[in-house]
Amino acid sequence: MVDLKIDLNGLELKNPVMTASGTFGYGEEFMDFFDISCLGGVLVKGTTLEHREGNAYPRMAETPQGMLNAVGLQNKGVHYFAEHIYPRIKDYDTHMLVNVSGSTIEDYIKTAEVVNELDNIPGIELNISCPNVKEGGMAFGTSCPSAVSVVEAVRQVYKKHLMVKLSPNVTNIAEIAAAVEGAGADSISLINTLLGMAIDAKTRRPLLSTITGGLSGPAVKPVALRMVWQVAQAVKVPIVGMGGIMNTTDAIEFMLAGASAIQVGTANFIDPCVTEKIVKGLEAYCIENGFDKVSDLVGAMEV
Amino acid sequence: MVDLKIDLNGLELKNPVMTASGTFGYGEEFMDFFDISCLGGVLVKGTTLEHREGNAYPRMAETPQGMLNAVGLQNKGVHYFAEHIYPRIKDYDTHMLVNVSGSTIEDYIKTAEVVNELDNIPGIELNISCPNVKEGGMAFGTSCPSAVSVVEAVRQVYKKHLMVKLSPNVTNIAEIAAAVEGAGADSISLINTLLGMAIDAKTRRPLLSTITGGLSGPAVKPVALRMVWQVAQAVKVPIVGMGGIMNTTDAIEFMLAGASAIQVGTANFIDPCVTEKIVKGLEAYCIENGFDKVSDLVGAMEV
Amino acid sequence: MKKYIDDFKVIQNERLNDEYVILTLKHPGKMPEMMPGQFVEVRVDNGPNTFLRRPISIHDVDVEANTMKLLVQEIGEGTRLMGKLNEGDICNLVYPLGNWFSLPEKPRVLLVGGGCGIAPLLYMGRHLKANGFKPQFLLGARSEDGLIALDAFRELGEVHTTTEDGSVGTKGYVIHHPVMRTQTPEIDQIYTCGPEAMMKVVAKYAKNNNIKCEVSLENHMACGFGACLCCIADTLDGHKCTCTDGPVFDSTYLKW
Amino acid sequence: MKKYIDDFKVIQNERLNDEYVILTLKHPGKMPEMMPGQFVEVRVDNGPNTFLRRPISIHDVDVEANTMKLLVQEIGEGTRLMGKLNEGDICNLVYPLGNWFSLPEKPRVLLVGGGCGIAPLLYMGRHLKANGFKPQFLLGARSEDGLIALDAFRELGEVHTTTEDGSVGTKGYVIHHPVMRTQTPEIDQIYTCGPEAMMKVVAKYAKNNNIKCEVSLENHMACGFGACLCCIADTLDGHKCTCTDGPVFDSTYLKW
Ligand SMILES: Cc1cc2nc3c(=O)[nH]c(=O)nc-3n(C[C@H](O)[C@H](O)[C@H](O)COP(=O)(O)OP(=O)(O)OC[C@H]3O[C@@H](n4cnc5c(N)ncnc54)[C@H](O)[C@@H]3O)c2cc1C
Ligand SMILES: Cc1cc2nc3c(=O)[nH]c(=O)nc-3n(C[C@H](O)[C@H](O)[C@H](O)COP(=O)(O)OP(=O)(O)OC[C@H]3O[C@@H](n4cnc5c(N)ncnc54)[C@H](O)[C@@H]3O)c2cc1C
Ligand SMILES: Cc1cc2nc3c(=O)[nH]c(=O)nc-3n(C[C@H](O)[C@H](O)[C@H](O)COP(=O)(O)O)c2cc1C
Ligand SMILES: Cc1cc2nc3c(=O)[nH]c(=O)nc-3n(C[C@H](O)[C@H](O)[C@H](O)COP(=O)(O)O)c2cc1C
Ligand code: FES
Ligand code: FES
Repeated sequence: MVDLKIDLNGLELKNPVMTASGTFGYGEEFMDFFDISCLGGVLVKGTTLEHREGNAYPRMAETPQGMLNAVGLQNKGVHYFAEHIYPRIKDYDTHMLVNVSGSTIEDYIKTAEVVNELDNIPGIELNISCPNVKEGGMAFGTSCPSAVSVVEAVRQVYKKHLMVKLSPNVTNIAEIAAAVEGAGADSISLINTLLGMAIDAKTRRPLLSTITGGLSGPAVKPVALRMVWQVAQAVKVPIVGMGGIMNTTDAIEFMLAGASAIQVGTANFIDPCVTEKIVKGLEAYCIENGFDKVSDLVGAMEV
Repeated sequence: MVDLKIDLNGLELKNPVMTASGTFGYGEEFMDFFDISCLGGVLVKGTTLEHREGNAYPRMAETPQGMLNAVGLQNKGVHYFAEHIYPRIKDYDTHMLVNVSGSTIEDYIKTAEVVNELDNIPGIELNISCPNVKEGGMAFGTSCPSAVSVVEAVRQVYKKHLMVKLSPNVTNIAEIAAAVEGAGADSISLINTLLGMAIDAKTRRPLLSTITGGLSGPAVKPVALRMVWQVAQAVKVPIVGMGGIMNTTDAIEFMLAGASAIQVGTANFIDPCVTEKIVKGLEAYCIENGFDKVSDLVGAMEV
Repeated sequence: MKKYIDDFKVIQNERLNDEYVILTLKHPGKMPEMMPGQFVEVRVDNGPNTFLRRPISIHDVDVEANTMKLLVQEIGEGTRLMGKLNEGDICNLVYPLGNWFSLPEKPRVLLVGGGCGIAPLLYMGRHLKANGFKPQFLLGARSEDGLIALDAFRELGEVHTTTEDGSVGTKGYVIHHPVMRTQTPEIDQIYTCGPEAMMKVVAKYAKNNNIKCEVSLENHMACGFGACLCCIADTLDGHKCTCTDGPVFDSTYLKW
Repeated sequence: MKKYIDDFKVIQNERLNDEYVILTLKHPGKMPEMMPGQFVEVRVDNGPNTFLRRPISIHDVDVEANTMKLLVQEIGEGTRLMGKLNEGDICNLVYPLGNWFSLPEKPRVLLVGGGCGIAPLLYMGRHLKANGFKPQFLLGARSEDGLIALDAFRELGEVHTTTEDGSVGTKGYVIHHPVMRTQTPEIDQIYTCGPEAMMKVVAKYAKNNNIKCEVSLENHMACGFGACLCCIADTLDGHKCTCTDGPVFDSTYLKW
């Protein structure tokens, strides 16, 4: 029997497999395909203080082994979430974490305060890295001082697990990770999407209404792996790795690079059962390779 | 008849299609496949002051729609180039530009001085963005002051066309482009490779001897296009775009985003004739779409 | 309606012309219920440029045989690869997705289609006929080549056609066909699917003539089942997902 | 030697076992000269994980028929897709690439191969025979299954075998075979291709016994024709490209 449990700085996960925010709805959309209680955790949609309509159509473009999205944090706001969605999902037998976004520090604080009161939400993922809205927090995530200011402010009011999600659109991700750790993050997740763009050569127009959007999928995996590895050298808090994970092998690569847990995003669109398969695949890998605990894989790359 | 000529700030190109440094040798390797005089230009291998052995094997890993390399500027040094290679390639009927790299500003200056004396080399591409060697210039390309210092220094001694190649591994590429323009660049090329990493889940080892390496190929195209577009808003000097160009359509996308010329890199490995095809493809596109001059495509994206 | 993910087997690939094929796919066991207007998400993973699934309408269903048909127009790499599927190949589907056309309240029904948008109308026609309606079809195309699968439609009701070049049927767009007359229109309900420009004209006609009109949108999709929020349509209630709140919308609900 | 890029047609796919196939490829016209030890770069572009070409040795050449053979071991997605090629399929090659084995100066020649490394030895054996030599082959594998294409080799010379499990031939590695004896060795020249560990042992044996030894390396390659500098081997003269200065090296030239 392999021990799949992961201790994420006090937050205990059944296993390292989580779903990435904005790619798994509130989990409900996937219940027809498999029982999501097999997962280590679910990051629900990016949630803001107020209702947001998001960006105009078109919001997505396919790219080589990846996709661009420009959803722009469409959501009904944290109060609606607390009243209408939370009651539906609060009894799922897995950690439901809320991905919190904002335009101002005030927004972040108020949203976190609301989520702090929801008993069955054991943590938030602070999204300081959304590239798809002018005030989507990406600016916060691209410099140390601003990242520190928002994390410190939320740390004041948020008492449970505080995961902070970093933007890959930076010169030095390790520096920002260390700053965020210093500001009180319990764990660090990365990467959010890379800022990209696509043009239709026939119409000579951009393929997204917002011109630029966020790149995800296997195309970004090498960059994501590198960043996870760099951050792993720079911080002590656990890391949650993501970016292009499509299967068990990819998940293992992130753990070897230093991630204690992983999130699967875009792959959910292509195979809605992929996360369940990865949970089973991790167990099989451990058995084949003689690991008693999946946590032994974390940072186990030999250099 | 379509006019394919491009005026690159005084350097006249037959057409916008060039080959990217480090992916086309000295052009000779491709002569069996097609006559390289059909090209707008050739960027020869990264050249340093001294001979460099480059990194240890293994130096490359395949990734989803891309590849990582860690060649590490293997070359025989600029003096060897001037004596032994230049005589062989100087009469090619296309612009042969030298990609100049260095570890110190002194290196860059001395290398540029040597190339400045070679009559048939009409320009250099200053590589302040190589991620594959500790002192490969990437540090120069990741902050405005250091980028400015190396470009200003080389501008003092180099009298012909000075193209500066930017690193994509930065928070704000437009800022660096503007700084480099201010320091005297005649044109700006981008992107060099994205810093990435690959791990073998079976052996639990990195796939490159250097652990991290440079990502190129279609996977990076959305990021490259976005950066070309951002830089096009920020500078007046012409832009040479690259990153994942595999065919005519890709080349057109870069031109629409604001590139006056393009470079093809990794695609040369898969189809050694690809650049010749793109030259023909651009002409066909212009005819079909009623453009008399290919230069009318530059920045022609409608937003 | 519960969603599934299954490997279907291609049992026929009928090529209609250079651009269109009809695939017949067999379910491995007992096929679940599917409604007209719903679609499937097809996995096409053997090309470097076909990363996401491709949404394709359910063209027809044979409950007895446990098969469904897809009408595919080859417009890019994904649909071209679908067009190359051979008998015996496996085709992985997420299905059935989206909402469906409602049954009409009044008897006189017109189904208006163009391009691959005719795909869901066949299954809807069959459904209407089974429910005692006498559907009429109005199918438009650029020229004769684009008018496909007419015989299948004729089995279900009267078929009107238009072509832009007049090579067959009425010359012009669907809106120019006499069945779309504005004085005392002879129809009570329209279902339409096809190019957006066509649907907009039809919806406007319906509105002006007080005819109920359901349109089926073909927005770009990343997932097809409500997880990504990429496929939104602009409605009176704001952004709605085409893949879960649609693809079928009452035309007056859309901000067109 | 001039390099070409051409579409070949697959005229046979002979499956040897679960792991190995031999593809026979026909040139569209008159095939240029190719030497034993050279390789081709195969384009495999119908998978999301097969971006670059795959280097494969020239296993055999039929000048009359304008065909060449490739022996492919399926170890990953690219080689598996090659294994699925059918008669009539197109296979795009960049070829012929690299240097080649030299002809021996003395008569007693041994060709030592393991795994897919036996591929270039067949063509070299044919070349040797045509030039009046009597090549001997020593082929090693884990077990009987791994010993393939023996009949083709037997047509060209004596074939010795080893298997790790002793299921066929001498039990052990190639180095344990009696033909590799150290007292008064009966060979003047060795050609070897296979797993690096095997080649290193063979090279060491050759060195200790003053036997000339050429090894053929299978380094990872991005281009195959000298443009990328990814495939380097560490030699007495520093880094050399396996694809242009190799794949064949004199074993004493390598820093092994
Ligand atoms: C609910 C729904 C039902 C559909 N039913 C059918 C059907 O029954 N039969 C059928 O042939 N097609 C149908 N489509 C359209 C089909 O999904 C697209 O044609 C297909 O995804 C294109 O994939 P591709 O790889 O061939 O082309 P791509 O290479 O992805 O695209 C080629 C070109 O078509 C454009 N394009 C891509 N997807 C769409 C889209 N969804 N709508 C409009 N333009 C697009 C691209 O921007 C590009 O210019 C349906 C779409 C939806 C959303
Ligand atoms: C000059 C030369 C000649 C060759 N001749 C033959 C031949 O005749 N027949 C044959 O079957 N193979 C030959 N090979 C090896 C062949 O190129 C690889 O097996 C193939 O590229 C693997 O591709 P893949 O997509 O199947 O595997 P991948 O999915 O790319 O890789 C699967 C596994 O194999 C490893 N791998 C990939 N490429 C190589 C390589 N070049 N060497 C060692 N390990 C590798 C990867 O790291 C990975 O662990 C030759 C290689 C070279 C350089
Ligand atoms: C359609 C879509 C919507 C997303 N929405 C959010 C979001 O609301 N908040 C967030 O932090 N990240 C969001 N992301 C980013 C993902 O959570 C993840 O960081 C990224 O997609 C990389 O992982 P992947 O390659 O596995 O998809 C979104 C990604 C996609 C594709
Ligand atoms: C094998 C390899 C070697 C490279 N060497 C250099 C180099 O010496 N100097 C340089 O400026 N860029 C070098 N590059 C980067 C390319 O010139 C180009 O910027 C990058 O590959 C992106 O373009 P592509 O996606 O078309 O390959 C190299 C790239 C590859 C793949
Ligand atoms: S396509 Fe993903 S929500 Fe509709
Ligand atoms: S493989 Fe590119 S130089 Fe050898």
